[in-house]
Amino acid sequence: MSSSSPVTEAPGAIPPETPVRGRGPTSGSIWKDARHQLSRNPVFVVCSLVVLVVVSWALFPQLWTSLGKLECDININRTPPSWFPGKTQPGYDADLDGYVLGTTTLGCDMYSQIIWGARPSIVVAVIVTAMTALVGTTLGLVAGYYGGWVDTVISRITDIFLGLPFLLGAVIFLALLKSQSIWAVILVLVVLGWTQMTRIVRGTALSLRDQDFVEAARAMGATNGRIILRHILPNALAPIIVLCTIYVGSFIAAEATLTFLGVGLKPPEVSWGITIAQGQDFAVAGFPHLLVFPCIVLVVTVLSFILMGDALRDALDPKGR
Amino acid sequence: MGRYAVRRLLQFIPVLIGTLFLLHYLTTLSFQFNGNPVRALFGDRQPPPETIAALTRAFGLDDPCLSQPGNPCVGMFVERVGGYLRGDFGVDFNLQPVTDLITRAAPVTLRLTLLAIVFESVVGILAGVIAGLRKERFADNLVRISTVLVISVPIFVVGVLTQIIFGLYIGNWVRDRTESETMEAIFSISYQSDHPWASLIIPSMVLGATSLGIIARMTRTELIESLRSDYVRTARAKGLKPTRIVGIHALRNCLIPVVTLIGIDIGGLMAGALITEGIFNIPGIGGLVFRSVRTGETPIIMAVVPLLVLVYLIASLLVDLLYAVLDPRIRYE
Amino acid sequence: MRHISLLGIVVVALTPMLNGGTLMRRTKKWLSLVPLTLALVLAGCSGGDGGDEPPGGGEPDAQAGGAFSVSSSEPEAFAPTSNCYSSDCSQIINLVWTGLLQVDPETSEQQLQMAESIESEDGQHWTIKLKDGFTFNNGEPVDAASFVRSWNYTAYGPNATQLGFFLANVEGYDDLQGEKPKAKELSGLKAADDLTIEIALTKPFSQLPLVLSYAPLGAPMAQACLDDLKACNEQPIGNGPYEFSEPWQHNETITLAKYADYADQDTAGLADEITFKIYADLKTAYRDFQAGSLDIVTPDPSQTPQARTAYPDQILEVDSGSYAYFGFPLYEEAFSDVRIRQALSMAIDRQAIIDRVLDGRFIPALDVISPFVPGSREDACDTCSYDPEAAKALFDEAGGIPGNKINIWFNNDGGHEDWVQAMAQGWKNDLGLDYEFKSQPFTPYLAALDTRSTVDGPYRLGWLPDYPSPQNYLDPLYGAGSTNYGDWKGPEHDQFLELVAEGDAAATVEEGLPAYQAAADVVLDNQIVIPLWFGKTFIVTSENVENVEYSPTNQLLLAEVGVTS
Amino acid sequence: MPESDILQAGTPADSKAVASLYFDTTAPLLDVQELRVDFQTKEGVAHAVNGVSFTLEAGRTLGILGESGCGKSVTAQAIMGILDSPPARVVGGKVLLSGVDLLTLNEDARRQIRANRIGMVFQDALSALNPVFTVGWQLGELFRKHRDFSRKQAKQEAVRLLDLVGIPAAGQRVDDFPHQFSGGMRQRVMIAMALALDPNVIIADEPTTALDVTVQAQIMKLLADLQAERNMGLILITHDIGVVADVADDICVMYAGREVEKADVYAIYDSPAHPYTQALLESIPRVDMKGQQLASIQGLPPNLTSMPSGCAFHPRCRFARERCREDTPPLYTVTPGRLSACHFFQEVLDS
Repeated sequence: MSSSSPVTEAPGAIPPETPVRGRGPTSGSIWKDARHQLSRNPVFVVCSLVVLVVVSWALFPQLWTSLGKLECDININRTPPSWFPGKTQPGYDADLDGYVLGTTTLGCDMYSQIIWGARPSIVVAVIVTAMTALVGTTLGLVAGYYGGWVDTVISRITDIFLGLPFLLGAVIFLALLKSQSIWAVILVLVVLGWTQMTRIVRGTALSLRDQDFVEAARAMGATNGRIILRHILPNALAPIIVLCTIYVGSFIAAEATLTFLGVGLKPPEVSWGITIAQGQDFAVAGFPHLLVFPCIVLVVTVLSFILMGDALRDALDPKGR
Repeated sequence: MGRYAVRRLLQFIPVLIGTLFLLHYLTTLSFQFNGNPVRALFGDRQPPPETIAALTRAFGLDDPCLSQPGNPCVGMFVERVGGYLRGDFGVDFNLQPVTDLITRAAPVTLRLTLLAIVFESVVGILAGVIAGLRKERFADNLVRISTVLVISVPIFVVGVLTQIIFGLYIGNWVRDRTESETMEAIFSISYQSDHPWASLIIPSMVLGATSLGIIARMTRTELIESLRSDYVRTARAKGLKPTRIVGIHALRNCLIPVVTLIGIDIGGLMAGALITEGIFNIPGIGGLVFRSVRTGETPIIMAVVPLLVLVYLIASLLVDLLYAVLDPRIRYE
Repeated sequence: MRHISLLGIVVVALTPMLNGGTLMRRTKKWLSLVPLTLALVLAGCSGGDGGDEPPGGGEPDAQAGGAFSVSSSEPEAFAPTSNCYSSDCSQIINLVWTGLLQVDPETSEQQLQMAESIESEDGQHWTIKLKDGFTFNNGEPVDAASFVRSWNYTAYGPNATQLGFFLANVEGYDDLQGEKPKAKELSGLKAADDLTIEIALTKPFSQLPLVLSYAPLGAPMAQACLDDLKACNEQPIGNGPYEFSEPWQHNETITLAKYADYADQDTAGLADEITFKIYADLKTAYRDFQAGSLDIVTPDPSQTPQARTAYPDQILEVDSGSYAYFGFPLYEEAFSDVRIRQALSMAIDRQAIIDRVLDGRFIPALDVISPFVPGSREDACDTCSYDPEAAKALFDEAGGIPGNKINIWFNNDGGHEDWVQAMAQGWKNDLGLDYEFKSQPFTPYLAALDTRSTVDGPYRLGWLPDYPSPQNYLDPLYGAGSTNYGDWKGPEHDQFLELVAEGDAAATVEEGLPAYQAAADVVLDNQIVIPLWFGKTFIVTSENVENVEYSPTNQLLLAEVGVTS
Repeated sequence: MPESDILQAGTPADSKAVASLYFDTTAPLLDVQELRVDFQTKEGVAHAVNGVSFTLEAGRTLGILGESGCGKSVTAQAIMGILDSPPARVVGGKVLLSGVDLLTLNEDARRQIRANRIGMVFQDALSALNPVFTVGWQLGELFRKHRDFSRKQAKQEAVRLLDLVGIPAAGQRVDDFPHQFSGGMRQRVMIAMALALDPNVIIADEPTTALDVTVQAQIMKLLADLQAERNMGLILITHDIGVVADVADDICVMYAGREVEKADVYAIYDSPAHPYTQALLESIPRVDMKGQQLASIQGLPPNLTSMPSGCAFHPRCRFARERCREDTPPLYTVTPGRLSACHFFQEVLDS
């Protein structure tokens, strides 16, 4: 688990080596109980609301701001909102109307930049998470269920990618790709991100493979494919879903970090990572609002996803009651 | 266990060769599609072709297959690996042997990693224990929220803020009040080669922050589970002191997955130091690789990254072996 | 981005900085090379703005002794010195080695150092007599052989030195090239006796002394150094006013102390010790400065506003001669209409971008020739001032751009994003033009430019002149040279070439100026490029040091820096 | 309380000696009076133990009988003072050990009572033993922490104890880990651990549940022998009425946190005075009733947070009438020393 990489880390709440406890066949009641428990968990409710709001920014930014994606005026750049505490640098102390969060390095409205920036950040995180889950689950199930040489090959390949330090790997891949579109970032994050999911699902599949209900299905002549899909997968689903919520959060942070390193998304795309990366140099040299607002949004969003994952895990873990 | 270790060690070979080839192919493709990085050394102006040729040759980038897009240059790869076996890892664009660069950078990164591991383990486990013992109370919530916070705030923000707060504000305050060079080094802005440990303390805290959060959360979860376990109840029935029950009986069991996590983290920390090293001007491995990626100094990428993979592999092997030591129920055949 | 100027070369090394570096990061010093053409082009180039520095020559009134520290980047190499190409590196070479001659910072006259005389009858055969009594740090005498040794090493192809081609006009150079060269030594180079060097060139070249004044090229090499280059690289053996007091601490520090046996008291340094602290990121260096552990620092551009507020009296800001512009792919139909090019130029609010995004570290370009050199004018470009209405009118008149969208090309590892975006945003606001960034690292970017067909939109380039002549802002950029990436050709181009040639043929620079200016007008009238701005260097000094000066050739004069108690 | 103060002052090594000064040897060995334990749950307060009283004399064995969830284990843990609180809380009653009320002692004093005076054998020895330490270490720990023995001495003691409980080759097995023992052997280790410091009382909580029948008998015999040999009081908690029959002197039947019948073992087996006891007895397979339908108790134990009104057993009771729904039956004295919490105990006796 690499400390530098937000992606490999945050999910570390569930360590790769943690043996996943085999559960009996999933009954509807686990999910029903979980739903019941979650709906009464204030943390989960608040976090879901945050996520909903952010997702609505990503889907319908126009609902939240009347300004276009890049309506900027560099003559008022880096100006903090009038209510913002602290001393302002001379020349940047204009008393702006209508800029509740001030302006960015390039003189765009910080508020609308944050709204518009949600889409790439969320799109990257969601697509990468989905792809990672797909690839990781498939390989993990196959490796864990079949074992033998299939497992060995998949595990060794996993080792190669796990051993590649996440950030360095991303920097290398993105530098070599030389394209820095949103798709390149997604591709690289998936290429480097599938390993953990694979290991965890493999562990689950491994522990489920020899359980009685699987043996029973096998005895009744079910094909391997059917056993994997109908018996193993449903039982592995809970940890996968929990991991996914954590992944979404950490991929949002990963996008920001890559952008900071200069290998992530690029203007004129608007993303939180770009806003933070563009603002952070100046932020620590006298323009704190450039960092404060986008960071708060980023942190609250990531936090919401991770806490949601936590709550989900607690709800799905029968031992936690 | 010996045979198990040997088998695992043997499995390193395909993984390492795989890593090397992956990197080789990526850098080859980059050369083929992006052009000769030597050219960029001279910027806008076109130097005489023989100069480019001489430099390209000196850097070992003169293989004709590099001008055939898509060609994986297997011959070149074999040659390279052969060179590695002879201890020849090539030179960088300043004609410095890559081995020199690594021997200079590795100890620094190693120190940083060590400090980070000590920091994240001690503080992380402590925070996790406090949270676990005070489940759902203030201390627990504080630890939970703050650990998620360090996980979710981008490391570069944490790093720069730490540098400014500790290095500049607190640092200036300290410098006004102490003559102690060690204290000054601890609160210095950047790495001081005269104080190779002290000046790495604060950077190591930044580096370890993310893992600290994970370790704390994991310790907490494991401890809560452990405290509910039968053997802790037995320990209580044995009339042991609470400190002993938690510190020996419960914690010893929780530590198994936590140690795993820390072990796997070693590899990640060494490379993950990239951003921390950049912020605190620490001349370590992360910066070296980052530079080489930017300039296209293939020999550095090709030597350092597999090295990091190797560190990761060794760390995870050690962890697995340690696992067996910590948990007597596990046996490796 | 590190702009590193070699004689005739702008080496833009890829940024070692984490955050992609920043525009014109290391533009501050022209190398010692600059003098080269100073003299070439003239005598009267009173330089850029030397400002009101103390009267020239000897020692200023700063006191001797003490120690100070300077921020630096990791140098490339010291053995051989000819692998040293960054300005930070040659800054150190200037202190540790003394070459044959230097160009006086104030008077721009050649000052002989190691050389007793440098003479040639025909400009092709040169005889250099050396002064006696100079020694290397290890006691070896600085003799003719030490220079010959250095240049032979530099020129030898397989040694792959960065500066080897500077000696391309020495007889026998070609025999030293290739994978298996025919010879190991330049046939045109001879140590006639201990103190006499004879150089034979392939053709007359009157500026040879100036080339040799470039420290990394002109530094002699001790035999002990050649015997063990590796050791010499770590603990260089020089002959200059300072020497390494401890081996090179890579990526950490380089500490220089005064060389006790330095024979020339006129050029000896003031401070006892100079420490170069090596940073990968300028931002850290500036914070170290804030914490009081550095004396001379170049802040990151983002730190400029804060530095201006915090240290208003400790800032040194000097024109650097660097020049930023956008070129047009003239082979593209969309940019073939001059009105489009003019409209784009006029829709850039240069002053606003400089003030708001670049923190006043540049001056708007109203000419393609920097005010740093003679011949620059303040009203050469009519279409380089911000005039959104006129721009829009012109743009519409020309029928706009097909698809109403352009691709903007620049390298993304030089910290150009912000201002390029500000510029592009201006186009969008004023011309309604959509844009997309085609940014990539420097290597593929140059490769794309080299094809002269891939790039399909305005492309960013920067220029750091090799010598302060208007000619250097013209011919290498639009001439038959290599950076005419836009493939400018046709009658106007021919006219341009003729005018430059006319200027080159003039007897003096002054006489050539009208021709150069006319050539510049051809460029501007046709808006072959969009001139953006000229750079300034910006350093902050602590109260611990005094007499921190730039030479008119834009070099920090470290040997003259004094330390206040 | 003076006792507790002095107990507190004692060091681990001499605590037993100090504490014993204040123990009244004439008082009953263990006298539990009206013990009440509540659990705080999300659904509300659960009264897990609802006024349990019993007395245990030295050398005697008390069997506590009941279905799972009836409060047996909670009672035992409340006596030991090892309940998790929260959620559990002792809300009333006394636990007198030789006259000293344990519930009023401070935590440190209680801690020293454990193992020194009351030992406990747990149900599932595999999970009750710490998996990562050797059994020798876990046994020795008692001596090292309570008696200040050296590691070497402690190990010798551990070997002696293992030998005592009948583990073959004790000298070698002492360095084995719990998972390396068979189920029966593990349970012997548990017993050794409970015995280690020579306690006056041993509480065995379902000591044989997870074992097969032959091993069960061995373990019960071991417990009985040791108890007789050392004249200890033994509390045997079980849901299996067959297990206690041979060993126990007295039986206390619990239902829904209350004792419903208390009597000596012969009386109970002879003629139960409570319908629940009766039902329990009927549910054991007996050789002499081979071929007949085996009776089982209808329904489930009640939810502790919403106890039925009146007699908690009435929804499952075949003798239940209107009165049972309204009046909570007190403990009627059936015969001297024999108690039953049933309004209609006579009817039950007669049936």
